[in-house]
Amino acid sequence: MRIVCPFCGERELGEFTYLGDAKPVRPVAGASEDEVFDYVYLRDNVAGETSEHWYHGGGCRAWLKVARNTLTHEISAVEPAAGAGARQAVK
Amino acid sequence: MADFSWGSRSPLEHALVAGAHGARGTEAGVSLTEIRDFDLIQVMARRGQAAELAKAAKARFGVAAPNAPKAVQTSDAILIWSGPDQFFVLSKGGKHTMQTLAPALSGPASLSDQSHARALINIAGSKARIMLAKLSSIDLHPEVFPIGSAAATSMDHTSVTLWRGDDRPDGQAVFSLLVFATFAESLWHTMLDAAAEYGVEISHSEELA
Amino acid sequence: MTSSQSHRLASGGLIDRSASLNFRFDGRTFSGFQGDTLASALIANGVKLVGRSFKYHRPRGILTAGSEEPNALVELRTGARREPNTKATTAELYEGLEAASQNRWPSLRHDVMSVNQLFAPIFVAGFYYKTFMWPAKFWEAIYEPAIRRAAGLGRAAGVADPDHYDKAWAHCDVLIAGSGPAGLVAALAAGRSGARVILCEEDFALGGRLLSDGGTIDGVPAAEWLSRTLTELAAMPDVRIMTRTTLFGVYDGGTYGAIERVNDHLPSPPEHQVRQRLWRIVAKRCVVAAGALERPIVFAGNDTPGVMMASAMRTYVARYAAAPAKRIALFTNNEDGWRTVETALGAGLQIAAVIDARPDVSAAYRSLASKGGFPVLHGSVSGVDGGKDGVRKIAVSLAGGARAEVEADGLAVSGGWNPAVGLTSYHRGRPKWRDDIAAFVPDGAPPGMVAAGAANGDFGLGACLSQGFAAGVAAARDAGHSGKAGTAPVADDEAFSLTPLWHVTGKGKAFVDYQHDVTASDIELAQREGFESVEHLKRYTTLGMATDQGKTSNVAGLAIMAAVSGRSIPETGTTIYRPPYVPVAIGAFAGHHRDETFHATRLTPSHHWAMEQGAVFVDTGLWKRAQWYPRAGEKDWLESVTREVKAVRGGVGFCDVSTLGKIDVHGPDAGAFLDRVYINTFSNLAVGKARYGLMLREDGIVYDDGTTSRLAEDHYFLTTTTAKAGLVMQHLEFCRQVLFPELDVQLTSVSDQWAQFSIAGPKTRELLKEIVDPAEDLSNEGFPFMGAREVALRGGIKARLFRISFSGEMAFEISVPARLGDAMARNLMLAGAPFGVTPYGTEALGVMRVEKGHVAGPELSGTTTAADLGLGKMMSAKKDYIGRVMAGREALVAPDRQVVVGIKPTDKARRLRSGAHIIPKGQTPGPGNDQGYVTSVCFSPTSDQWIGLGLVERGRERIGEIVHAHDPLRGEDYDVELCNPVFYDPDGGRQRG
Amino acid sequence: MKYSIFSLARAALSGHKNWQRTWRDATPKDRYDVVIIGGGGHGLATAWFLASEYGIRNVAVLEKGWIGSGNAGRNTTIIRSNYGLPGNTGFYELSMKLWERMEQDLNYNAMVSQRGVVNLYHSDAQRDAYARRGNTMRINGIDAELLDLAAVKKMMPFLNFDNARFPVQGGLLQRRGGTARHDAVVWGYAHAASTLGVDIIQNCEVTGFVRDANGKVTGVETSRGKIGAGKVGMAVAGSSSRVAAMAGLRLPIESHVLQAFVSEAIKPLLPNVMTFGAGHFYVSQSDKGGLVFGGDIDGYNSYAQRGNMPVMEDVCEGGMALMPMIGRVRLLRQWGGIMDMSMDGSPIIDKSPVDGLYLNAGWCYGGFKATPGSGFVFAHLLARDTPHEEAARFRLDRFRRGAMIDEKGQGAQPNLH
Repeated sequence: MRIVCPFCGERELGEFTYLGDAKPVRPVAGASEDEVFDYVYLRDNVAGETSEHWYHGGGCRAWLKVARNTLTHEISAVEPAAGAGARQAVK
Repeated sequence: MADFSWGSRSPLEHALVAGAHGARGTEAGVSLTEIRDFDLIQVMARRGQAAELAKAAKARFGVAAPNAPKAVQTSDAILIWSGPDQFFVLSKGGKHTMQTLAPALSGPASLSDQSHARALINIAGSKARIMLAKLSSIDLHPEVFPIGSAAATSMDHTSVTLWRGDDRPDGQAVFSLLVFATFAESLWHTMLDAAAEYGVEISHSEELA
Repeated sequence: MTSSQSHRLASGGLIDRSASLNFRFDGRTFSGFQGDTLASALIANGVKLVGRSFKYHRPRGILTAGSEEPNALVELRTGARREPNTKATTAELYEGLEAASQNRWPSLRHDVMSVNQLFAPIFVAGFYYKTFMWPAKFWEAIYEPAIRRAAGLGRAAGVADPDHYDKAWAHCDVLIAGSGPAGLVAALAAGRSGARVILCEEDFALGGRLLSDGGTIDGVPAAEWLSRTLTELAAMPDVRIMTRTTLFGVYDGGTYGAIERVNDHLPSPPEHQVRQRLWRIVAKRCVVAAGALERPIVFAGNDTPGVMMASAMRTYVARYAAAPAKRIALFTNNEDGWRTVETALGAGLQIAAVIDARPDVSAAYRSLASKGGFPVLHGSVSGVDGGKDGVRKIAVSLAGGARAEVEADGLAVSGGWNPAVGLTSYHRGRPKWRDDIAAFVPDGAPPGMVAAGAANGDFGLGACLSQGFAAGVAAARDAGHSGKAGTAPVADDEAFSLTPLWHVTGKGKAFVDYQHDVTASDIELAQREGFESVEHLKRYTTLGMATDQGKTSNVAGLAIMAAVSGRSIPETGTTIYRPPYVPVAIGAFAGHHRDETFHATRLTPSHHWAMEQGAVFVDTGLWKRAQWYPRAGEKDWLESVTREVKAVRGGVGFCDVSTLGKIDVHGPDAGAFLDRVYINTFSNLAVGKARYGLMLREDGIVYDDGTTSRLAEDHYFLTTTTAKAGLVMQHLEFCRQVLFPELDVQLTSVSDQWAQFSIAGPKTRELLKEIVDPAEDLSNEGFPFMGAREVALRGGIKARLFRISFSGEMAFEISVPARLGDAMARNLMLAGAPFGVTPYGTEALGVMRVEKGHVAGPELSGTTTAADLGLGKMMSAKKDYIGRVMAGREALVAPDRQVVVGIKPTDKARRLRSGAHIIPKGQTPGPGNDQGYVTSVCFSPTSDQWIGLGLVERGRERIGEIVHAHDPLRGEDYDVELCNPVFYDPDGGRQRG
Repeated sequence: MKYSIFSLARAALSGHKNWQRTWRDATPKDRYDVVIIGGGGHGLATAWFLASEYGIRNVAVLEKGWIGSGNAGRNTTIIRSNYGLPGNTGFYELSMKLWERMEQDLNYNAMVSQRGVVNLYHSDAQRDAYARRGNTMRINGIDAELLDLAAVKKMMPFLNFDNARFPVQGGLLQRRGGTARHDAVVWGYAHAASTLGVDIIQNCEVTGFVRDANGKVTGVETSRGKIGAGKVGMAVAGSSSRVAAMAGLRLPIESHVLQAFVSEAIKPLLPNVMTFGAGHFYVSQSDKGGLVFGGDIDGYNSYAQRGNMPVMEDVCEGGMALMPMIGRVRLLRQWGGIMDMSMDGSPIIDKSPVDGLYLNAGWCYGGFKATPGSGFVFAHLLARDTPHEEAARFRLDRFRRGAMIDEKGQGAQPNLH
C-alpha cells in the first residue's frame, strides 16, 4: 500500500501507523459514559469505503485522514486530519 | 577543584573509521562523510502563524524558507523542510543558534535546539543512488529528486531527513542525511553493509559542504 | 573421472562449448558447459532418473525446462549451503556444482520407501483422515513421526545460512515481467516513449521462447532480431533489464515483489556481495508478459522418466543441444506440439511416432511425417512401459478402438498451453475460460496491470509482438509518456488448433500432480466424498500444493473434477492464486535484518564510556543500557548491584537516564494541553518547577507516567518512560493535531538532544557543587525538591537541572547537550571522586525504585487504573482529560480490584520471585482464590531481604496480612506479608532534605 | 460409514468406489430449531455439540461458500491453552481437553499433535510475565513449565544462541499444546454433525434477518430463500460486523488482515511450535513438511484477505533472527484471513441485544485453538439460554462495564492485540 501524504507525497506503507476509524468524534467534556463508550468501543467496521486515521510517523509526523476501501485497499483521498476527530471548539 | 574538559563527542566517533571499507581494487563507488559539530534548530510555526513565520524567515535568511519538501541554501545556512509549517536551520560556527534565532523568529514560531539530536552524513559517489536504494523507499532518480529536494522519511525503520544539495564539481550528486543521534551508529553500520560491495571511502569533516 | 556427454548434440545450442564445467550429481562426476542448467547437463549426460515422488517414491525424471518443474528437484550444494527442493531445470551450472537427489534412501536407484507403492491401494487421497485414530496416544508416538519422516522432500541445511541477503527499492513507470517477444517489445515501446522501464526476466538469458523456438521477426531470424533489440534497449538509460530476477507478487499501490538471484550461478557469493536480493518495485504500470506454460495430459505411466513436455524437449534440443531421447514419440492434442518434431528432426534425432488426439493433422505436418518416415497415430497414449531407466514402449489407443505400440526412449507431451495467470490473479481475481484455447486467461488484473501475448492467451509470435508493443505504448502513455514509439515488429502467427484432452483412461496410475502423487482416481474419490469445490479438492487431495503450486497440474485436475461432477470447467472454477510466483528464500525476505542487525540498536550518549568501565548491558526496547558495573572480585550480579545501591544510599552515584522520552511542549496553550492529556493539572505549575504526571488511555487505563517541568511560561519539558517514548509522542501528536486543534501548542521530540543523568545519594549536592558554577544556589531553599531550571556548569556549559528523585534519595537529574554526554560521565567521575561516586546501572535503579515503592513497567501493565497504582487521588475532578469518563466504569472502580501493595517474605532469607501468585493463607490454590501476583522484586540491601511489589485483591486494606506466595512453576511456596509499598523512607525526608 | 484402517482396507478391494459423501449435501428446510450462520470450525462444532450434547438435532449450518472457507481453512493450525487471565484460562483449557478427545468423538483423524508449544523469552521482564502466566495455568490445572536457557538449547539447538540481537533466555512450555490439521477439523465436525442429522448447507449466504413484531429474530433470509429458526447463532468471525449490521448492531470489533505463510516441504526440522519473543514470528512444521508460520496482523482494517510486503518481511526477519538455518528454505505460499479483532483481544460469546440472535465473535487470531471449546459453550448458550460457566466472562457488556479481558494490556485498539 502507498499513501499520498499531502505534505510529503506518495510514500510506502511502512512509514505510516494505523489508528482506526476517523468517523467517531470525541464527545465534549461532560458527556455521559454511554456516549464515551460508543466513541471508544463501537465501530461500523465497514466493508467498503471508509475514512481512517493514519500517522505519518516515519515522515513528517502528520496525522492524516485517509479514505480507503477495506475490500480492495484502494485509497481515494488523503487529507490532513487536523480537527477531524473533534467537534470544533468554541473559543 | 577538578579540571573539567567538555570535549564534544560525535555519536559516530566510535563507529567511523576513516579510510577505505569494503570492496577494493577500483575507485570507491560510495563516499560517506560525517559532518561534525553543527547547529540545527527546528522552527515550528505557532498555530495560525505560518504566514508571519514565512515573513520573519525571509527577513532573517534573505530567502524564503521551504514550505514543501525542499532544502534551500542561504549564504550561511541550509533551510530544510521538516514537516508542515516547520523547517530546520542547519549551520556551522554559531551563526544560527537558539540565541541568535530567537529574537527574529520566536514570535510566530517555537524553536527547538536539535543540534545534538542528530548526526549528519553526506553520501556521494557513482554508486550512491544504488546504495541508497537499499535503505530508502523513496525515488532518488535525478528527475524525481533534483537538487534542492528534501524528504522527511525513514531508513531501516529509523526516521531521517534526507536532501540533495549542490552536485560536486565532478557532477556527482550529494545526498545529505540527518539521523537521530542515538540511532546513528546503528544506521552507519547498515550503510556500510549496504555500500561494501561498491567500495566505500569514509571520512569526517568540520565543513558543511 | 567425467563421463562423456553421451546425449550432447554435435552442434548448435546457446552453450559455450569452450567453457567446460565439471559437476557432481549423487556422487558421480559429469561435465557440461557454460550456459547449461543442471537439468540440461544431466540430459546431455544421458541421466534420466533424477528424483523420487512425495508419497509413493516413484522414480521421476525431468518434465519441464523451467520454474514450473515438479519432478527434478535436488539438494543443491552441500553443508551449510545445502538448498533442498532446488529445481534442476533452473539451477545454472557452475564449476564444481554438487547436487544430490532427495527423498530416497539409501539411494535414488534403490529407494526403500518405494515400498509405499505396494500400499498405494490404501494410500489414496485423504486416507490418513480415516485411520491412525486408535489408540489416541499412538499418533504423536508412532504414526506421526513415521509420516513426517516419509513426507517432506529435501533436507534443509540445519545450520545457519552463511550467505548474506539484502533488499532494495526500485521505481519505474512501466514494469515488465518476462523477456519473451511480448515483454521485449513492451520494453522497447515504453522505452522509446520516454518511460522509465524495468524488465524482469527469471532466466539468465533474455528472449524467452525465442531462445528455443526461433522464428522470423521483421524478416530476419529471431536470434538476429533479439540481439538488435537488446542492443537498442541497452542504449536507453532509463530502461533497466534485470535477469535472474523473478517478479513474484503484486501488492497494493503498485508495489511489486521481485527476487534477484544475484550470485546463485556461482559456487558462493564473492566477498561483500549478497546471494540474493529482494526488490520492492514501485511501478505506475505493469505489463505481464510472463508467457504460458505447456500442460501435461493425464495418462497411465505419464510420470515415467523420459516423458517430457514437448516444448521442454524443444528447449533442451535447440537451446542446450542436449537430447532427452534419441528416439522420440510425441503425444499432442494441438498443432504446437508438432514443432518439437521439427526441432528434433532438425537436430538429427529420430521420431518414433506422433500420437495426435485430434481428428485432423495439417497437411504440412502430414507431409513432414511422410518425409521423416514416421507414423501419425490418431488416438491417445494409454500407457507407458518403462521404469527408472526411462521410457521403453508406449501403448496407444487408436481412435477407432484398436491398440498400437510404439518403441521409443522419450515421449514428448503437449496438452495445450496455460497462460501464466498468477500475477494477474494475486488480488484474488479469477481468470476466465477461453474455449478456443481451452485455457484460463486473465480477467482483469490488479490496478495498473495488463497481460500481453501468451500470458493473455494469445500464443502466436505475431500476436505477442503486436500485443506487447501496444501494451508498452499504452503503459507508457498512462504513466505520462507519449514519445515516438515507432511501429511494432511483425511476425506471422503460427497455427494453433487444439482439441481438449485432459485424461486418458487406462490401467495404472495416471498422475495429475506429479510431485504430490495425486492421481486421476484421487480426484474421482474426492468428488465421491463430497469434496467437489475446487478448494476442497485441493485441500483433500493436496492437488496444486506442491512446490510448483499447481502450475503443471491445476487445470487438468479441475478439468477431471468437472468431468466427474458433470459441470463445465469454468463452472468448476479455479482455486485462489497465491504469491509468490516461484518459491523465494526466506533469507531474502529478511535481508540485512538478522543476527545482531535484526533490529537497530540505540546507544546512550555515555555508552562507550560505560563500555570502558566494563558495564554489562541489557536490551531495553532498542536501547542498550548499562545494567550494572561489575568490579573485580565480585562473584555475581547481585553483589555488584548491592554495592551500587549501598553506594548511592550511603554516598552518591549516577546513572545515564537519557533513554527516557523527552518532549518539548511549546506554545501559549501548552499548559491547557497538558491538562487534557494528564489526569492531574499542569497549567498551574510554576515556572521552575517539576511535577509527576500520569496519563490514561481513552479507555481509562494508565498509559504512561513521567515528570514534566515548566521551563518558561510557554515551554514545558515532558518526560516519558523509556518503553513508551515513541508511542507517547504519537499519542500527543494525535491529541494536538486531531482532538484539540484549537490549542496553540507545538511538540518536538528532544529525546536525542539531551544526555540526562540521575545523580543520587546524600552526597549529591557536594558532588554537584564541584561541577556546577559556584554562582548557582543549590541549597534546599535555592533549589528545593521538584525545582527545575537551567544552570551553568564550570567551563561555561549550560545544563538543565531537575531536583527529582526516583531512588528516594536526595537527587538531581542533569541534562547536557548529547555530544557532551560522554564528557559529562567522565566529569561526574572526576567531580565525585572525593565522595566515592559510583556509576550505577538499571538494576540498581530498579532496586531503589522498588524500595521506594514507585510503580514502573510491570505495574503499568496496560490493565491497571490510577487507583490500582495508589494514584487515584491525582485524578482531577475539575477538568476533562483523556480517559476520565471510561475510568469511572463500574468494574474499574470495584472495591475488589487488585491493587499495588508491598510484599515481603516472612522468612527473611527467602528469595521472592516475580510471577508468584498470591493465595490466602491456608487455602489450596485454585482459580477461585488466585488473588494476584508479584509484579516486581529485588534484594533490598536497605531491608537486607528480598522485597517486592504486587497487584493483590484489596491489597491496601490488607496490609499486615500474611498470605501465601504460590509459584508452582519453580516449585516454591512460602508465606509473605502484605505491606506498605514504600519500604524506604516512607515520609520522604531524604529526597526533600 | 465408520472410518478405520479396516474400512480403508475393505474399500481398497473395491477400488474405493463405495465411499459415501463425508457430509450429506442438504437442501434447506423451512424451519430449524437452531440455525447457525457460518460453516467454519466454530459453527460446525456448535452444531455437533448441539446434536451430541444437548440433543438438538433439527439444526442447520449455513455457509456462504464451501465449509471451512474462512479462517478455519487459512490459519496456522496451533492449539494451546496457555492464557493468563480469568475467563481465557479456563475456557481454552476446556477447549484443549476437547481437542484431546476429538478424533475419538468424531471418528475422524484431525491429526491433533501435542508436540508442545514454547513461547521464548528474551528478557527478565518477559520471563516474569511468563512466570505469572505459567503459574496461572498451573493454578487452573493446566500443564506449564518454565524453561531456562539450557533447557531451550537442549530442545531447540538450532536457534540462534551465538550472535542474536535479542538473545533467547528461556521459554514457557506447554507440552500439551501443538497443532491440528485445520481442514480435517472442519470436515470431521461436518462428518459427525451430519451423521447426527444436522443439515450442512453450502453456497447459502445470509442476506438478512427475519424479525417478528417484537423485533425477535425468527429466521434468516438467504440466497437460497427464507429459513425459519427458533434461534439464530452467528459464528462468522471476520464478518461479524457485517452480519450483525443486518440486525442493526454495532460491535466492539474491527476486521483486520492476518497473513500466514508456508514454506516448501522439507524433512523434519522443527520438533514443536515456537513463538519468538523479540519479534513477530511463530512457526511449526506440518506433517507434510512445510514450515507454517506467521506474525503480526498487517495493522489496518481490511476485508481483502491479502496482505502487504512490510509484514511479510517483518515475519521473515523474525524467523531469520530466531533461526538463521531457514535462510535457504523457500517461502512457497502466502495468504491472508480476516480477523475479528475485538477491543480487548478476547472473544464474545453471548446473547445479542436482539432477541433470538446469539453472538460468537471477536476471536482475534485465537480462533482455531478455540474451535471445540467455542462450539461446546456456544451450543450450551443456544440450548440453555445461559452462558456456560467457562464462557461467563465473554459477555458483550463487559466493555461497557469495564471488565475487559486484555491479555496484552493494549486497550481499545484492536490492531494492537
